[in-house]
Amino acid sequence: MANQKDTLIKVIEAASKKLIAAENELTELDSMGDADCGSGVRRGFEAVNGVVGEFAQLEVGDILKKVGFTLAYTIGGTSGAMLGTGFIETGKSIGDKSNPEIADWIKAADSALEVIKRRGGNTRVGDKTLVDALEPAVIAMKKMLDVLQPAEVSEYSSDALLQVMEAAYMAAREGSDRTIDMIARKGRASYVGERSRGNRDPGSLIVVLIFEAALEVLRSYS
Amino acid sequence: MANQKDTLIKVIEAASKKLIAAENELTELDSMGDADCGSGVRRGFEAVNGVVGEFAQLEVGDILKKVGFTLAYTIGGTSGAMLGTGFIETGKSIGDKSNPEIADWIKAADSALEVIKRRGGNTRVGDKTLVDALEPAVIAMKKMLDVLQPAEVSEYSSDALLQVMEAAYMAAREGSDRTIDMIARKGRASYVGERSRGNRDPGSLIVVLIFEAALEVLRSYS
Amino acid sequence: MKKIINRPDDVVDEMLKGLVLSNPDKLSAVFEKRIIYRKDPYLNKVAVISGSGSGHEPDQAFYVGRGMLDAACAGQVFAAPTLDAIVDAAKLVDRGRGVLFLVKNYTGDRANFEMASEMLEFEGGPDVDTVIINDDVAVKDSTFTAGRRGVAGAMFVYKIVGAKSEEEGVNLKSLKTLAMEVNDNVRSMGFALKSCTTPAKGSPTFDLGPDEIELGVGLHGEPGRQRVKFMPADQVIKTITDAVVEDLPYASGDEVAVMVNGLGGTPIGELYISAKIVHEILENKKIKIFKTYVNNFCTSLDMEGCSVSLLRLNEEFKKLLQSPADIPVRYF
Amino acid sequence: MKKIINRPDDVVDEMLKGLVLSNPDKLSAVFEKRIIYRKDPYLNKVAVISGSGSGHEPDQAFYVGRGMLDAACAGQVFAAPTLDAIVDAAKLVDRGRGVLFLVKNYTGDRANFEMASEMLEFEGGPDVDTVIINDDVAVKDSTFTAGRRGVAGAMFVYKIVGAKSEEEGVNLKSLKTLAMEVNDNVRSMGFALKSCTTPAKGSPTFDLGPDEIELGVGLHGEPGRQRVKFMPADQVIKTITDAVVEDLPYASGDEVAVMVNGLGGTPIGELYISAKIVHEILENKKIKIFKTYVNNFCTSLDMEGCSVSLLRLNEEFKKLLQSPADIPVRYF
Ligand SMILES: Nc1ncnc2c1ncn2[C@@H]1O[C@H](COP(=O)(O)OP(=O)(O)O)[C@@H](O)[C@H]1O
Ligand SMILES: Nc1ncnc2c1ncn2[C@@H]1O[C@H](COP(=O)(O)OP(=O)(O)O)[C@@H](O)[C@H]1O
Ligand SMILES: [Mg+2]
Ligand SMILES: [Mg+2]
Ligand SMILES: [Mg+2]
Ligand SMILES: [Mg+2]
Repeated sequence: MANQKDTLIKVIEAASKKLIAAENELTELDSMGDADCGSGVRRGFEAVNGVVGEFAQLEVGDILKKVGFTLAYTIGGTSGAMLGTGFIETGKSIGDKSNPEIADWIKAADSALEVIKRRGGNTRVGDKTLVDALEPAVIAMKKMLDVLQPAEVSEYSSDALLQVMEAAYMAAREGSDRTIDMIARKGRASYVGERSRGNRDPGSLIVVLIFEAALEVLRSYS
Repeated sequence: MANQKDTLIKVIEAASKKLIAAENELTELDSMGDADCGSGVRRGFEAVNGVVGEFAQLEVGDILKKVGFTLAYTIGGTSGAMLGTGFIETGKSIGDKSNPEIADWIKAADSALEVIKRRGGNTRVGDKTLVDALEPAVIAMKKMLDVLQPAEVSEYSSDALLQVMEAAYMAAREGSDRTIDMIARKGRASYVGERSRGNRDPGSLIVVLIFEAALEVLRSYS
Repeated sequence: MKKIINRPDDVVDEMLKGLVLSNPDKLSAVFEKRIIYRKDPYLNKVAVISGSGSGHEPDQAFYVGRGMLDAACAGQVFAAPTLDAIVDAAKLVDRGRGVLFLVKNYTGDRANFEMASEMLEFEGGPDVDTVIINDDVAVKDSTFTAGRRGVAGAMFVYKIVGAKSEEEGVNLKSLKTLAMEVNDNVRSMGFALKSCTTPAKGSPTFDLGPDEIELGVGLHGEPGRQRVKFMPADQVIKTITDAVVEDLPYASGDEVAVMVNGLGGTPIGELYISAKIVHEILENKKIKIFKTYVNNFCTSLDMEGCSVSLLRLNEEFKKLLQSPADIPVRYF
Repeated sequence: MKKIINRPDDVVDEMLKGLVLSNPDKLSAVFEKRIIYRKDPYLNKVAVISGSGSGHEPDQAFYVGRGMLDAACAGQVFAAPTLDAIVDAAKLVDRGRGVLFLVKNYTGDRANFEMASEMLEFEGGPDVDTVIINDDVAVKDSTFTAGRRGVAGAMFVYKIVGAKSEEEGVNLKSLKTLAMEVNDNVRSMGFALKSCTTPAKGSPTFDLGPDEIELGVGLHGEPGRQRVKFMPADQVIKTITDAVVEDLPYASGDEVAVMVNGLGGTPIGELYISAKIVHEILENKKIKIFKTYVNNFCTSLDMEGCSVSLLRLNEEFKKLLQSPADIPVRYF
């Protein structure tokens, strides 16, 4: 099977493709906000596509940071800050490990989540933001890690990773679905109060699509 | 039969009523211009209604001037200047005659026409303005005067006046109809060139309605 | 029709009240006649008056103040001011040196200013003279027609003439000559993406399809000369700027002031995009830009679109353009 | 969608180019980062920077100049500026006395300015501090939410803080205190007759029926709190002005500055009608008006509607408001 770096690059490419294609859907979902989420995310991942060529020279952690800074520098807005923070913190946590263990990945996701929540002004589950997809995904990954046999996770195994990713994706998806009925308490959609109910939070869809991309790449190996 | 002053007041009241009621039609017709003709004329004749009470104290010529200044002071725009000029000049020409002869009325209309044309920057028949209704009306009145027996017009006769007014009204009406197919060469509608064709000139309709009001009042006597 | 107004008939009066209330140190008014005039006492200068229908805000009334207009006569929306108001305004601001009327070339405005002038002459009132402004290249000039309209380029005339009128010893005749000279060097053209809605009519004066624009519109919701397919900014700004440049014509080596004037409903950001394009076009033609004005200067209610005006400069025009004017809108 | 633009993605860059080309004596830019900064050399003052998404013209970039902002960071339409631009701008305009960020309270703006601050601290860059502006009374404040937004009242903060920053000996800490004090005394609320169309989306962000208005809209086409039936100007301006007055509250005897801010697509005439109504309401409440600002100050593209802001004044605020600012739009 492919090494982790190649897998990561494939995931990033797959996620870019999905998110660029989702421009109009994200714009529509952001219309209780200010309708800029789709074009911002599209711009950001187009820029990521533009730097994929540099990844060959970089280690896993630095690739993640590069993706994060590219997004933060080109999107702007809340989604730029949050996606940027997410990838940068994940990269920082992975550090210079060239072959991180599953537990390292989960720890990295967890610390990214924490910084995102702080950056958002103590965002919590239920505020109708991307945290509603990301936090359940992180929790599901942790739980799956507990369920798996130590042997399976003792070192990097694409099979175990697939199971972890499946759990994460399902949890993100369900978390995103729950945002539909929520009233926004953070972000621009919060200003409309009760009227924010009924629409999925666009940021939560971004999280779902990134996990979906990862899952599809991993599945293609098995 | 009524004296000339009472007749004039009735004509003014009847014309006011018609022109106020024509607000929307004038506005629509002015939409190759700037769509303000209807509200201006309505405002002007509402103001005239407001000063009708003062007419009892005034002679014929001064009533006409009062109407003219009232229109000029409240309408503004081209129609304000032209209608104002029309009534003021008519009043000036009548002067202090309390019982003008038919020939005096026609002379007054003729001199009003001349000043209007000068005021418009040498407006000519065919320019698609109110002159297209007014000039034929004045010509028709002159012709009718020639046709009538000297005896009939030697002094003020409501019957002769009725015939004169019928001729004037018909000529104004036909002149106004001819504006429909014209390209405007004066006024705001002229800026659109070929596209001004197809609409009646609103100012010409004003002239028609004033003559129509006069005619109806005169007919009510016979 | 949704507008921030009360009764359509009160729109102009309430707006002028708001203007004077917001500029208590600068402006006085005779509200019944819709005359706005300078509050600061001044002596011994030729008075400068302009006037036209309302709906072009910030035209006329908003340019009253030291260094620009001494009084403005506002008509109803798109209707020339009435002659009595013009007469009263002239008497009000005359200081014995005469009054110059700056009038955009529309039949209604000309007729009312002309009647007012005749009345003042008859009454032995102040000396008055009139300069007609006609900068719009969209209308072909001819003695058989009403001739070219006056549009946003008029602001350059107000500014330069107003500044000059403050200088010592300037008389009515020389001020008139200057006004005509400015008018001779200014040209404009505009286009609309959407017509305007007058309060009285309540619906747009003309309808444009979702992919149409109207070239050569005037300031009153009069439709333009030509309806064309929608074009990107680069193309439409080039079309109108080229028409302006070729009309005078402005030539390589000329120095100009540029005005990009919003028609009322167009966001300021789009006006600056347009300004960028004008700069590039003129740079290509080696026409030097001395100063650029970008804003809503002379609008048509909520019309969407803009106009481009050029003024060919000499040293005197440059000096007079630069001198500050103490007006409610301090663009100048 | 009909706009005077080329490609939607180029809107902000082309507009900023136009702004700098039109103000060659006043402004410099780092176009790749969308940073606009003062051209005149200055020394020994605390630098003041603001930034936010574009689409609010003439917000931020148009207020750069002596006496107001030293730099502005423009984001894409309605998207907060990126942290790298903020970092670069701070380094560019710092004169060794530190940098104050004036940030309207939106999650995206806060997050990006916060990330930039952390980065500057990490790099040992200039001292920076941030004041969050949140004047919009349409949003109820709470620690569980994003809190009140910053809207047009921010212009008062820029103006007063910018003027103060030019005075000798003013340091970062005292400037921050002043900025917070201004923010504590300013309140705003707006309403829309029509939503805006972003170049990216191409259709209005929200739909309003022909007889509906939206109360409490934000600056980004976010719908407001409440949709109500259309009302005449007297009533709707009273509704929002009363909400503003009651929030602080402003009391009889207070002296205030008033801002009537157009949202981009509303003609200036209607803003002055609104100003008249505000004057009458405040006179009734015996709140004294020191100065009135009426124009497009902080818009939402082509949104139709306006906002009303009040600032409670003290002697220092009055002095600082009055001192002229040398900015592209010289409203102040
Ligand atoms: N306080 C917050 N914490 C975390 N995520 C947030 C927060 N506020 C908003 N978001 C996310 O940002 C998304 C919107 O992104 P974007 O459109 O770029 O924001 P904006 O236009 O409001 O700056 C929302 O869908 C939501 O998921
Ligand atoms: N040069 C002219 N001479 C005579 N009448 C004119 C002239 N120009 C326009 N008019 C008349 O004025 C009418 C329009 O009046 P109004 O709407 O008040 O004018 P505007 O809005 O152009 O000032 C036209 O229908 C036409 O009959
Ligand atoms: Mg958004
Ligand atoms: Mg008209
Ligand atoms: Mg008119
Ligand atoms: Mg945004």
